[in-house]
Amino acid sequence: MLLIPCPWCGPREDDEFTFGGEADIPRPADPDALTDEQWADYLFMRDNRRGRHREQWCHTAGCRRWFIVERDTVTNEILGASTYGNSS
Amino acid sequence: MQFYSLPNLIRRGLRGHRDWTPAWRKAEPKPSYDVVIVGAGGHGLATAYYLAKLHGVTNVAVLERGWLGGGNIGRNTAIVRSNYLWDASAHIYEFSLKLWEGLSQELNYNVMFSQRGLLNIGHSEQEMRDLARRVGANQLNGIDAELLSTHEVSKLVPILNTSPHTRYPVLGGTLQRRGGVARHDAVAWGYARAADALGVDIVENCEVTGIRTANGRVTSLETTRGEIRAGAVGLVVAGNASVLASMAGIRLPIQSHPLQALVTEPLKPVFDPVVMSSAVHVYIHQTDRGELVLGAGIDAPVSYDLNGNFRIIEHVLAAVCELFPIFSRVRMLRQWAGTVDVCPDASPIISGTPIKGLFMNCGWGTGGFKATPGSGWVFAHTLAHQEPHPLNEPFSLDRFTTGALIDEHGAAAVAH
Amino acid sequence: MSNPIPRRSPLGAIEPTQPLPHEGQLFERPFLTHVNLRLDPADSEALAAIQQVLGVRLPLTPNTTAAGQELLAAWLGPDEWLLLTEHHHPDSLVTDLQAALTARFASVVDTSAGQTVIRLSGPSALDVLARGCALDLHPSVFPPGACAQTMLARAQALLIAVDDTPTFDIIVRRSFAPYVAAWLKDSARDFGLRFPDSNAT
Amino acid sequence: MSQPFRLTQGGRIHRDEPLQFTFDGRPIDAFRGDTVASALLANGVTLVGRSFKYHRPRGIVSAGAEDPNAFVQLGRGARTLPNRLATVTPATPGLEVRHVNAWPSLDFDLMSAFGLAAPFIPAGFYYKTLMWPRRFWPLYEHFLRHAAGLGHAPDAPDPDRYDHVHAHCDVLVVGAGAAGLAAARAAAQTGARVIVADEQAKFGGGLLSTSERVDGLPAPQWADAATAQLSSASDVTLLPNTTAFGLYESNLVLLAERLHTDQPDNAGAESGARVWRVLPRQIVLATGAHERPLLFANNDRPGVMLAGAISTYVNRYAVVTGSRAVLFTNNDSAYRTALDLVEAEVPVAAIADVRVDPDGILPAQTRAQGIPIHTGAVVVQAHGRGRLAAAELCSLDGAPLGTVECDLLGVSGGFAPALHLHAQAGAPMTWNPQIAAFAPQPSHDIHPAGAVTGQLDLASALRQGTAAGAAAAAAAGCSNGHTPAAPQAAETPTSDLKPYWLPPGDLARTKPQFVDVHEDVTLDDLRLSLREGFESIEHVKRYTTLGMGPDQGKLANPLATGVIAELLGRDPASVGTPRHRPAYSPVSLGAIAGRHIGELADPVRVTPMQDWHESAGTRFENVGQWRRAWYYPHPGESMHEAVARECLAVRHRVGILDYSTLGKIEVTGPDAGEFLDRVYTNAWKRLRPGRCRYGLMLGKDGMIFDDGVTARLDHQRYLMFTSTANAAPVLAWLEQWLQTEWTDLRVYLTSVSEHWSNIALAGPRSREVLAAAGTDIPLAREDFPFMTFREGTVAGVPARVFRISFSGELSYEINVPADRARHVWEALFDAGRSFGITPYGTETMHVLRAEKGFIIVGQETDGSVTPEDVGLGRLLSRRKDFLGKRSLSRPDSVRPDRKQLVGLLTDDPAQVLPEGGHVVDAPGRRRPLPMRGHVTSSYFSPVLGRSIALAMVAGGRAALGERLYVATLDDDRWLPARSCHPVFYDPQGARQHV
Ligand SMILES: Cc1cc2nc3c(=O)[nH]c(=O)nc-3n(C[C@H](O)[C@H](O)[C@H](O)COP(=O)(O)OP(=O)(O)OC[C@H]3O[C@@H](n4cnc5c(N)ncnc54)[C@H](O)[C@@H]3O)c2cc1C
Ligand SMILES: NC(=O)c1ccc[n+]([C@@H]2O[C@H](COP(=O)([O-])OP(=O)(O)OC[C@H]3O[C@@H](n4cnc5c(N)ncnc54)[C@H](O)[C@@H]3O)[C@@H](O)[C@H]2O)c1
Ligand SMILES: Cc1cc2nc3c(=O)[nH]c(=O)nc-3n(C[C@H](O)[C@H](O)[C@H](O)COP(=O)(O)O)c2cc1C
Ligand SMILES: [Zn+2]
Repeated sequence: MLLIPCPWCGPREDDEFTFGGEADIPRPADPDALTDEQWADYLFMRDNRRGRHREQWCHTAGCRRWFIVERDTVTNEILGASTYGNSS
Repeated sequence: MQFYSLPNLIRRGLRGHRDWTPAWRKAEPKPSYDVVIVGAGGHGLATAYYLAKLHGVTNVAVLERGWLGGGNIGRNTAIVRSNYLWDASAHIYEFSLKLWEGLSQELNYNVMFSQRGLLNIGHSEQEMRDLARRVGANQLNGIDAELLSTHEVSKLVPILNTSPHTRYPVLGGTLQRRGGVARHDAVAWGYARAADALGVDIVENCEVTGIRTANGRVTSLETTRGEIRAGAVGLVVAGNASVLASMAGIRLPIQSHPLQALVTEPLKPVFDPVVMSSAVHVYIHQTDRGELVLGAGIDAPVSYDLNGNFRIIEHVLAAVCELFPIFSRVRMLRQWAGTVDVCPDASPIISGTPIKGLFMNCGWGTGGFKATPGSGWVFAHTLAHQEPHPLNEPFSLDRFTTGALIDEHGAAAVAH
Repeated sequence: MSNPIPRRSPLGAIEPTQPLPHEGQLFERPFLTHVNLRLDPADSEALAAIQQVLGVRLPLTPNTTAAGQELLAAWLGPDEWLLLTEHHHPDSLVTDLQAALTARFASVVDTSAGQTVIRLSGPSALDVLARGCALDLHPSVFPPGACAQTMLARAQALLIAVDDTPTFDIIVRRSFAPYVAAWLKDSARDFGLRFPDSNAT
Repeated sequence: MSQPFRLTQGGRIHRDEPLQFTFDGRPIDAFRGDTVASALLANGVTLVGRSFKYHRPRGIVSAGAEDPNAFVQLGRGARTLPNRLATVTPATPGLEVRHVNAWPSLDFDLMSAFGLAAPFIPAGFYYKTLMWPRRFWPLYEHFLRHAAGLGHAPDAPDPDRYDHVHAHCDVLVVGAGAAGLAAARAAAQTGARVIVADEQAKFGGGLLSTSERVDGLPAPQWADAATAQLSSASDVTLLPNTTAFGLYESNLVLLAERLHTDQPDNAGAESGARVWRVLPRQIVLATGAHERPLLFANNDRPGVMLAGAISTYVNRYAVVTGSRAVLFTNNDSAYRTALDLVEAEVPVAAIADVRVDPDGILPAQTRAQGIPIHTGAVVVQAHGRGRLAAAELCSLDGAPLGTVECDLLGVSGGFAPALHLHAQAGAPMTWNPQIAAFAPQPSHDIHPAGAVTGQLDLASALRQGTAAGAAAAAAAGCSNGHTPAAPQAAETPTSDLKPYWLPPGDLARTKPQFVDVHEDVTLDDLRLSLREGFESIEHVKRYTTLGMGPDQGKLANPLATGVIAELLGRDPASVGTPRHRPAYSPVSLGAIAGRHIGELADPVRVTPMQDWHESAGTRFENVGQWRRAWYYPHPGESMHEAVARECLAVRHRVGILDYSTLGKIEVTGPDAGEFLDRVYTNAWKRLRPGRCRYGLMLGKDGMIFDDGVTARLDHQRYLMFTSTANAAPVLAWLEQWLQTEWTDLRVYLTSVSEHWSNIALAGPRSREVLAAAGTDIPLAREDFPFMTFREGTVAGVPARVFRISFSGELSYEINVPADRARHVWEALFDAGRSFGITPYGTETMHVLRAEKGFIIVGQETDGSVTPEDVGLGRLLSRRKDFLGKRSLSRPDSVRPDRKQLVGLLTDDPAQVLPEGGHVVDAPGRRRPLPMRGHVTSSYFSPVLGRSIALAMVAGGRAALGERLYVATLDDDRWLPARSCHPVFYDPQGARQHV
């Protein structure tokens, strides 16, 4: 069981949250300008890193905010959490 | 290779079993191989075996970072079936199932493949529609499949709670009689022994730490036991697929998650078939030792941790106690997890890569045990000919570019 | 403002129910006004305007409430609050707030019919909740005035610590209310809690 | 006295509370405070079970949770408990205890024939044989299955109740022996919130079975006093009968508390259990140590016990477990047992000590009692058949030292820390050569104390416990400035243990020497495993099943590490132990499920009209957690008849549908239109207030994700409807875009799904019914045209009325606050009576929409379907970007032979196609037979008087009218049909515009 540190509500059990996958995969500004390969990269390809992993979480059963957590995917140790700039 | 048989067992038994020899050699890595397979799980070992057996490629090494069979092959719920929805999957899983049917004899190793039937139960109108669609597709693909009424389900597994008054009543099911389970560890050991006998070097405690390329072609592997040159490399490392691929600068459409399972104490036999319900995330069977083996769902976050989230176990066991009320007083003995490599379409990748000579076999996620023989067979073909067999052609990496996904979420359910 | 059509709570109460059945230790508080308010907490003019209407300052500290004479404001998120009152009719509260926020980026939505309040009170309230709520509700951590959105058994709920009896208000969505009530009753049964028949039953 | 092995005095049993239970039908006298095991031993019962594989006779070995043999079946029927340990089960009146693994009886077990075949069925024999003839495997397997297994599952549903509790504390103390009690005291006096859990019914652990003293009191008395003191402290929770079975990340500790274990009316030992999920700030691990067995031939004979257990039975239960004892040890602790036996007047015939020169105080005291001590000596073999009769001794170099008659053989191979929880959490452990076992390393929030650290004496346990309790409290932020003094006990200097793993030379090779008594894994099995290359401890485990039994090798694994190390000539630290996993002791599935079964299995979500539906005799359908009205049969009506009646009512008159489960989201803000433009495939900014539009939402992959109508409430507000199942996913999806990508958009989303109930009134007379129910909304066609909405009142209740239609008829979807929805429903129903209003459910809704060719997300679509595929390409805006758009131009998305939505008309109009049935060009027996697609929806259409179906068919749209066949699950039946345009009824859409 992970204790996810919601930047607003503090640490809560992970069943209050939705996992949103890898962070920092912005939607391309002009998708039409991309090749199929580049688009596939955006859609599907992931680092899936062993170790430090930046990822999105939403405090679904709480404040409904999305935020970023940094976590070690081997030990599950939480290394930090941050908010999305304008969303607060 | 020492032949395994009852007379031999008795003969050696009379001499105190002193003259059995290792099932496979503890090979030292050579500097160079024609083909190097990374990962001594079921798929990797099967690949090596078929390479040597069917394609005459015997200068082969299988590199394993830990002890052979310690990955998902050693921690899965051992369910074997072929009742997948889409043609591409149906064909490869059915091909695999046929190989299972003669595997013990082929390997001279009893993998205890037990076709005790596999029952999928449905709990909603939509689920019954989906099950009917799948049974229909299976039948036209030549796979045995039957649609069952609630009553027939109940006759097959009388201890199942088929009362209409439960929260999610059983509305019916499907049965694949040729489905069942196998003794998972034996599969790894059997393939290892047979591959070894054909000259394959199985190198344990040898972790691959880097992949070297030149001119767009793979040349060698860096390992904890030195550099090993390779004509071709097959990465068959399940949950660690992305890690290995990244060593060659390749990103994969894969996320790794813990998938959990548990066993209970042994009981006298209470039911025979494997029972699966994707709606309430239960799959359960009773092993020959008498324990109930249960699978659970995957943890949502990406993780390589081998414990898993206990809450998933709570949910699964609540569903189990609803479905099998008499199991409430049976006790959980042990719980564990494995790292599964999940593709967006719940189908595997058996494919070449942008790097010449480098091939991937991964993405089997929650359900690759059953594919072990077939996957090894087609991957051996792919490595030997440097191009896919028709059976694995649809499972190429570029389907993610073209969009030709093979979405098996329905049939793959959560797992197995 | 009077409304001729009686309202029905998800737990079976029918208006009018004066006085609210405040006896017992587990009961529904039906027909309160619930308004969901969204605005930018950096918009100090909006905050001031709201304070004008409500007589309370919106709590900006996460997981706290602010109680005024007639109304309680609970923090739901950095730009989201629940206003809870038995003194204002939803329509008028919404209208007043919308008027106060004209031309500002804000949202005022009546959710009164979509949720209800279940009150749990008594020395064993903590024990009852502990069976399905993972939060530490010990008064040293969750004193009166604290609130939290969380899971209660298999439903989402907003918990508000009301007093140090202890008393909790549990706010749940309408369609989950029967489940939560049944769950609470089943939990409470081991502690001998009293519940009135018509409510939370 | 009927208990020949009960001492006349002493022990912690209540002699004034005698009781009786049965073992295999035979009455057993006991006292309250006994365990089943202690009572059996008091009654002279030494054979309690048969082994798993060879069915050898087995007796009680230990006095605790580590026992490998004492598995019994408790109670019967629904209340039976399989595989419970007699050593931890309290004796209760009337309890029925039975053996588990013998047939026909425990004394005469036919299956013990397996023992004769033992030389030929070593570890892993089944991998090497049973392969021929191939078709015989099911037969072999049948036989194996019936020979395996232990106890029996209950034969009826569990009548007991289970529960979960969440708990938080500063310090959790696991284990309430000397170390745990001392730790709890030290932590509690700082004011910390403390929870103490111990597996046993009484706190005290080893204190309850030792003759030592603490702070001048006999140890058990001190334990009682310490427990009493703790129980009166505030914020201290004491949990006896509670096993900590798992330690997970975030320091989540799972405890299983057995309830009501002492109540006489319970046929079983448990009448329920409670799982505690504890999130402590700090953990004190005071779980003690398990005594390690020793290898010699026939070391599994009943009568061979752990030395410490012998002492426990004497001191705690006043039971002597034999009448003449031999002890075999490699450390000092067995000497305490010798002294205890002497005290209990059981002669100790000999002690074999592996060490050449045991010079501690205890050996000296023992020697002083005149007990013969053989040093540098070992037991090589136990003699006796059903029960131990003698022990054969020899010197370490193999010289015989004679055979000593005895019926009790106490063994002690040293102690292995019970570090299971620590290891589960992956906290570090190291090999401690002093005790020849692994010991836990403290980690920053786990504090080991007492025997678990490898310090085995009482004084150390008290000292370490006190220090650990204080340190844990301080680390949790609790301190009152002073560290309490540790309770005092006499220091007992001991001499070192001498590791002893393998019997010398080739002694007793022909007789089995069990490493894992439960799994019947012998030393020879380990040798075979290593010989065949299964060398890693994990391979040994899997090949031999070492430690895989219900005892999880608590005794076997620490022994195996040493044995394997010696066989391989390696350092035990490099051999390691098999990975530790939850559960430390098994936990019932019911307890883990808690109360999430039966009524509370999963929330049942219902609409405000539920009572009305129920009283109308409705049949319900589960849709996710929702319970929805499916159809409303009249008495005697079949589903088919009811649905036909409902359909016709809507087509010809008027029907009323409870559609409250739809998701509803208010989208507010200056950028709401822009936002909708991005998430829907079609355009929204120019939709005029008061108007509605149908929208399609795609995933990033271009596949249909959800659909529904959205209305523009006013300039800055839209109301979006989502499908029932997608209400939560759509909201989460939208929030994610707003919060993580489009943070510049000024849009708020608020779910109003539950505030507004939705009642659909559909059919040619619906306008009249709505008028009759009373509304201030002008209803004339020009005033309130199709695809618009109006606010007003309906039946006196404020309402938002949408003129949209999922049936193709004139239709109003009336949204009213849920607290008055029931009133509006009834008002509409009353007003509709004279128009023949008919309630209809989801089934009729599905038929009506299929007649119109409207898709249902999740039925026509399955995650692989684009808008073009279902003929909704016109909804794809070319002028703007939207989520998923780019994916629609990938090569596979534009393939001409994609599956497309078509209608199917069977040749036989009465024939309803099977849903899920596959479409082929030509029937045949060839397999695989190429499939063109499948039937997604299929009904009998009452208004058309024939069957209709929707299907996804490859290249179907370009070939409308083609001849196709649909497979049934009956090989020989193929249903011929023709494809057609998927709108079967009113293709011009005239009816909804009236
Ligand atoms: C709990 C659970 C239940 C499951 N149930 C079922 C089921 O019922 N039916 C079913 O069909 N499937 C099931 N599966 C899935 C199935 O186990 C896997 O899909 C399949 O075993 C994966 O293939 P494999 O055996 O080759 O993988 P693995 O056994 O995981 O082999 C991969 C190997 O690669 C090695 N490796 C990794 N990195 C390196 C490196 N850098 N260098 C060298 N070696 C490396 C690993 O150590 C490992 O041994 C289940 C999985 C789990 C976890
Ligand atoms: N003779 C020896 O050399 C020897 C060896 C070991 C212990 N001891 C004696 O034992 C005492 C040491 O005290 P201690 O407190 O370390 O050990 P202990 O054995 O007295 O107490 C350990 C307690 O932990 C409980 N426990 C273990 N695992 C548990 C779990 N998972 N969940 C719940 N409870 C669990 C046990 O029931 C037991 O009561 C001293 O008296 C010492 O002399 C002696
Ligand atoms: C099909 C199957 C059956 C198992 N049965 C048992 C069992 O009877 N006893 C046991 O202790 N473990 C059993 N295990 C679990 C293994 O002991 C082990 O936990 C699992 O393979 C994962 O390895 P790990 O715990 O070393 O990580 C079983 C595992 C599988 C896959
Ligand atoms: Zn939060």
